[in-house]
Amino acid sequence: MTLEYVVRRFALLVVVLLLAVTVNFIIPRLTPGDPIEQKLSQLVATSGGQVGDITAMVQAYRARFGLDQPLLRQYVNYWVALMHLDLGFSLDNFPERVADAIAAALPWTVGLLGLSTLIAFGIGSILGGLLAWPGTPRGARVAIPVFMLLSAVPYFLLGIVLVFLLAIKLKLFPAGGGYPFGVILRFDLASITGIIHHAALPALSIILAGIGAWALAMRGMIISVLGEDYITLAEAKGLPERRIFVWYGLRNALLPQVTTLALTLGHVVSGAILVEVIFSYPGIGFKLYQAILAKDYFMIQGIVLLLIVSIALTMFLLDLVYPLIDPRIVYRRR
Amino acid sequence: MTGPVLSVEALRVAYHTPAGAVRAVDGVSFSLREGERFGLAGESGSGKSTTALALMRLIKAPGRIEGGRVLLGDTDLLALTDREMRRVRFAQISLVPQGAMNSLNPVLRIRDQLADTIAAHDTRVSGGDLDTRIGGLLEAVGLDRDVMWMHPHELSGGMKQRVCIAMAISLRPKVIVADEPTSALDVVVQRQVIETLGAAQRRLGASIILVGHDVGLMARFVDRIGVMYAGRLVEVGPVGDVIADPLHPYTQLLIASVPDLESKGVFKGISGLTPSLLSPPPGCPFHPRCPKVFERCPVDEPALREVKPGRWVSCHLY
Amino acid sequence: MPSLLEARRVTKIFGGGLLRRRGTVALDDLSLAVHDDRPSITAIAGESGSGKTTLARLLLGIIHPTSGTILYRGRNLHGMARAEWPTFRRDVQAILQDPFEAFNPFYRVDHVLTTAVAKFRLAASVAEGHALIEHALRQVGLRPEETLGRYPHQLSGGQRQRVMVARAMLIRPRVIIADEPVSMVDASLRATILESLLALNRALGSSIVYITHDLTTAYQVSDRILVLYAGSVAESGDADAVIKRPQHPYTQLLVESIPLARSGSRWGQSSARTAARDAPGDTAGGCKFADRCPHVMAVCRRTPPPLFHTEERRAVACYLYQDAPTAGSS
Amino acid sequence: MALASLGRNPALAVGLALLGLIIVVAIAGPVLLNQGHARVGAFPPGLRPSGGHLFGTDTQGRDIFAVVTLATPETLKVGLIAGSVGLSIGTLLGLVSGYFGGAIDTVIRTAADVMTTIPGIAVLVLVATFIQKMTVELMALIIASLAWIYPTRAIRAQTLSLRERAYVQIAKLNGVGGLELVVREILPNLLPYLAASFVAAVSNALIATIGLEALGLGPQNSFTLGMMIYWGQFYGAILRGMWWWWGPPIALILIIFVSLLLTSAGLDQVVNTRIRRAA
Repeated sequence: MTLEYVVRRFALLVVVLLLAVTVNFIIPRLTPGDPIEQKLSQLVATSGGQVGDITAMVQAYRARFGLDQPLLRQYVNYWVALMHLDLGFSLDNFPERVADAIAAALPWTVGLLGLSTLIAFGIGSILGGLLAWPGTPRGARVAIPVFMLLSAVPYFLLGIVLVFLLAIKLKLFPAGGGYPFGVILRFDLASITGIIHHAALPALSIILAGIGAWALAMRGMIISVLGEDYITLAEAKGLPERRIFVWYGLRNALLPQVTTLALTLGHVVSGAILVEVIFSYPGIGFKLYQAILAKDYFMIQGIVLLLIVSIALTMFLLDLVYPLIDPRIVYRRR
Repeated sequence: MTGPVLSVEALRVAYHTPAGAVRAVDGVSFSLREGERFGLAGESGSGKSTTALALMRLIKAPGRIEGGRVLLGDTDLLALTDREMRRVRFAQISLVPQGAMNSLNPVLRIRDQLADTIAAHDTRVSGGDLDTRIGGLLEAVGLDRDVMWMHPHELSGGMKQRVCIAMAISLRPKVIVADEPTSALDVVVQRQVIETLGAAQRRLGASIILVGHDVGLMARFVDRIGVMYAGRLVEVGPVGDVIADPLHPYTQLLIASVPDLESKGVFKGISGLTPSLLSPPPGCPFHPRCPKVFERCPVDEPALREVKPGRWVSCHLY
Repeated sequence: MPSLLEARRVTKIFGGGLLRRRGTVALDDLSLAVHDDRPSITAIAGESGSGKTTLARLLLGIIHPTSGTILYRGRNLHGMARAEWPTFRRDVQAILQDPFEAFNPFYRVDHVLTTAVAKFRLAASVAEGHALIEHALRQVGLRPEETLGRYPHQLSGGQRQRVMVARAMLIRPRVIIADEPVSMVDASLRATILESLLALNRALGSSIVYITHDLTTAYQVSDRILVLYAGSVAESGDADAVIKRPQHPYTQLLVESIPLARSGSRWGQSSARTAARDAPGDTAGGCKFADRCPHVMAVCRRTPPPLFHTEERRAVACYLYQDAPTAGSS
Repeated sequence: MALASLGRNPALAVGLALLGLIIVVAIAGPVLLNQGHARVGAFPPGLRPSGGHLFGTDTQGRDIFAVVTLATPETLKVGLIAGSVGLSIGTLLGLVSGYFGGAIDTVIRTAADVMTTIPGIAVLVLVATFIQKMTVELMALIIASLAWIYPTRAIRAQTLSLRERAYVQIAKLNGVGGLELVVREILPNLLPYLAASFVAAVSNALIATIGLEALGLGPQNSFTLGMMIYWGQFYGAILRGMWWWWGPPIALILIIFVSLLLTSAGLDQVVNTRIRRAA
C-alpha cells in the first residue's frame, strides 16, 4: 500500500473515465434508428401538420451538429466538446444546453444525496456497532430484524410508502417537488425552510433504507473485531467501556466500513436517483427521468456521463483519504 | 512471612458448546508469595491459559467461571462487580498477552495506548509528566523513548512484547500474569524479552505467573512450577526439584520428552491421545496413558496433597 | 554420480515491482546438495525470515529462483518437460508445517492417502492399496480403524501430522523436505513423528531436509546442520560440531539462547537487555549480522564474508576465520 | 447432515422456505388464475379492495390481484436469468483469474474494478433507452451484462485464498494438477460461496430491474412488479391514495428481498462454520 497504490488507483480512475466517455459515445450510435430522426418524426406526429420533408430536415440538422462526419472525427469532436464542458443541446427544450440543465439540477442532488448518505452512514455505523457490542442491553437486539427489513427494500419503494403515509394521509409534508410552488429562491428564511420541508421525505427514505444496510454491515465488522487480541488487552487494562467501544472497536471497524462505502457508492447513487423520481425532486435523477420520457438523448448521455465521472472521482478521493484513518498505509517509503 | 499475595481456591471454568460443557479448568488451587515467580506449565488443552484469563476475569461466552475463589490480598476477585473489577485490573493484577503481534491497537500510537492505561486508573496525571512517565516506562523495558510516537506496525515482534511489558508494569501492580509471552518469538529475542520481564518484575517487587508449555524456559525463569493436565494441577513444587525428581507419572514423561543437547536420536514421548474435556476419563484423568496405572486410578480421582515439604502431587502412588 | 537434488548458487527476491526500488532478498547465493547414494538428514535451522521456507519451496519446485538453478539428477528442474515431473514428484516429497490446513475439510482424511496411491500407481488393486495405507499408518503409530473414515476436524493435530508422514512413507520418495513438521505439535507427541522421520531415513533410505527454527530437535534428528541467517548460510557442519562447538557468533547466540531444562544459568537476573536490533539490518554491503555481532570488525561492514573451511566438513561465513581456506560451496 | 445443520441455522431455513413459497406461487398462480381478469376493461376502474377483488382494480379496470399474480413470475424470471448468467460468467472468470493468476488475472481484475466503479443504473439506462421493444428476456440479458461483476470479485477472492491452502500444495505433491486440482480440491470448498454469490447476484439483478422499470424502461407489454409501480406512479395512484394499486407489488418485492437476505445470512453462517471447523 505505497506510492504504487496511489498510481494504481489513479490509473483506474483514468481508465474509468475513458471507458465512460467511449461507452457514452458508442451506445447511442449502435442502436438502430437515428435519435434525431425519431425526435423529429415524433414532433411531426404530435403537431399534426404537414411539415415538409423530414429527411431534408434531418440532413440539415445532422450537418449542423457534425453527425454526418466519419465516426472517428465525431469521437474526437466529442472529446473536444467535453473539454469545454459542452455536452451538446437538449433535444427536448432546444436551445437549452445540457450542461446548463445539469448545473441547475446538480446542487439539489448533491445536497439531498450527499447529506442523507452521510447521515445514514454515520447513524447506521454507530447503531450497528452498538448492536454487536456486548455492553448493550439485550433488548436492543430486536432492532436487527427491523434493520434487515429496512435494508432489504430498495430506497424508492420506501419513498412511495412514506409519501402515502406522511404526505397524503397525514399531510405533514409536501408530496413532491423541491421548493414551495411559485417561490423565488432567495437566501432568506422562507426559502430555506421551504426547501428543507420539501427535502424531508426524500431524505428520510434514503436515510432509513441506508441506516439498515450500514448497521448490518457494521455489526458484522464489530463482531469480527471483538475477537481481536487488542480488545482483550483493552479490557484487561481496565479501560472504561465507552473508550474500548469507540477507540478500539468502532475505530478499527471503521476501516472496512469506509471501503464498503467506496465500493457501494454506485448502488447508493442509483437508489437516490430513483427517490428523486418518486418525489419529483428537481435533482439529476428527476432530470434523467424526464429526459427518458421525452427521449432527450443528449440529456440522457450527459447525465449518465456525469454520474459515472462523479462516482469515479469520489471513489478516488476516498482512496486518498483512507490512509488518514489507517496509519498502516503510508505513501512515503518507510 | 507475610501471607500469599494471591491464592486461588478450587477454580472451575467451563465452555458451554453445542456438543456439551467442556470443563477446561476443573478445580485448580495454588498460592503465590510476594516477589515469587510461579510457572503454570501444561500442553495444549491442559487449561493453563484459561486459568490465567480467569484470574483477570477475561473469560468470554461461551466460557463461564463456574466456581472457586481468587483472593488478591483479602478481596475475592470473582465476587467483585464489573466496575470494581475494572479498577483492580492492571492496578493490582496485570497481563502480558500471548499474541503480542496483534495485542496492540493497530490504529493508535504507542503513547496513546500507554496513556489510556494510566489515565483509566490515575486521572490526576496528565500532559507533560504523563509523557515523561511513559518515556521512563519504555526505557525500563529497553526501548528508546521515541518509540512512543510510533504505531504498532512499525515495531518488531520483540519490541511489541516489550511495550506490553511496559504497560503491565505501568501501574505498579502486585501480580503480573504472563500468558505464554514469548511463544511467537524467535529464540534469541525470546531470551531478551524474558530477561526484560524478569528485571522489571524484580525492580517492582511484584509476583509473576508465567503460563507456558516450554519446560526448559520454566526451568530458567521460575521459582516454583505447577504442572497442569486436563484442567487440573497434577504436581506443584520448586522447579529444580520437580525437574530433577518429578513425582507424578505425567510430569516424569513430560520432562523426559523435552529434547536436550545430550542424548542424540533417542526420543521419549507420551503414547495415547490427549483426553477429551467433554467427557474426561473417570478417576484420575491421566490413567488411560499412565505407565503406572493400577486398580484405584480409574475409580476415584486423586486430590492434590503435600507428600513432601513444598512438594504437592495428585496421584494414588503417594 | 550427479546429486539427486541440488540448489546451486540460488537467489530469490520477492517484490521489487514497478516502483519499489528493490524487493526483499529471501535467499542470497545459497548452495545445497542432497545425494542419492548416501541418504542423510540435513537440518536447515534459522529464525523466521531467514529464508528457510523459501528454500523448501524452491527445492520442491513450487517457486522459481530469481537466479541460480535447482538441479534434479543433474538437470535443471524448471527446464524439464511437464511429462517428466511425475518422476520428480515420486522422488521428492514433502511434509508441511500446519496439520490443521493440510487436509481438505470437504473430504475424509483417507482422501490424501488414496490419491497418493492412485496418482503414483503404488498398488495394483484397491485391496493392495488399502493394505499399503494401513501398513504406513501403523508405522507412524496410528491405528487404522481409529483414523480412516474420519474427517480432519475429528483428529488431533498430532494424529493429522502423523497421517502426513504416513503419506510420505507410502510414496517411498528419495528425498523428503520436512518444513517445520513438529513446530505445531506438543512436545510429548513430537517423539513419534521424529522417530518416524528417522525410520524413513534408515529403513527406506530416504534423505531428509529437516527445516526448523528449533536447534534442539535439529541436533536430535540430523547428521548435518546448516544455519541460515537473512538468506545466507552463516555456518554449516556436522550436528555435534555446530551445536557443541559453534564458531559463527550468530550460532553461538542461538545456542546460548536455548532454554535447557537441566542446565544453564537463571534468566532475568541481570538488567534489562536493550532491544539491540533484533532483526537483520539491511546494511548495504557487508555481513548482515554486523549490527548484532559482539566481534564486529571494519571488514565485516564492507564485504559479505565468504564461507571459510575451518575444519573437515565445516564452513563458517565469518571474518574471524579469514585465515582458513575458502573453496566453493559447502 | 444437511437437515441437522438447517436446524441450527434458522435464517437459512426460513429464507429457503419463503423462497420456495414464492416460487410455488409464481408458477401455480398464472395457471390457476383466469387471465381475463388482467385485461383492460375487465372490471369497473378504481374499485377499492373488496370480497370480489382482493386488491381492487386499477384506473383501466384490471384486477390488481390478477396483474400481480402474472407480474411476479416475470420479475423473478429476470432476476433468476440475470443471476444465473451473471454467476456462471463470474464463477468462470473468478476461478480462472484466481487460480491461474498472471496476465489473465490482471485483465479480469482491472475489468471488474473498472465496472464496479461505474454505477450499474447509469449504463443500464443508457442501453435500455435506445432499445425500442423491451422484453423480459432482453431486460434479463442487459442486466446480466453487469451481473457478473460481483460474483467475479467474490469468487476470485475466495479462489486466491483457497489456492494458498496447504491441502492444495499437498494435492500438487500428490501429482494432481490443472483442471482436476481445481475441480477436486478448490470447487467443493467454493460451493457455499457460490450459493452466497448466486443469492447476491439475484438480489442485485432484481434491484436493477425494478430500478429500470421505475424509470419506465421496463418491458411495455408484459406485467412485471416494477412496471406495475411505474404505471401506478404514472397515473398518479400515489397522489390519489390508491394504495391497493402499488401496495401489493411493493409488498411482494419486500417479501422476495427479505427471503433472499435471510438465505444469504444463513449461507454466511454455513461459510463461517466451515472455516471455523477447518481452522
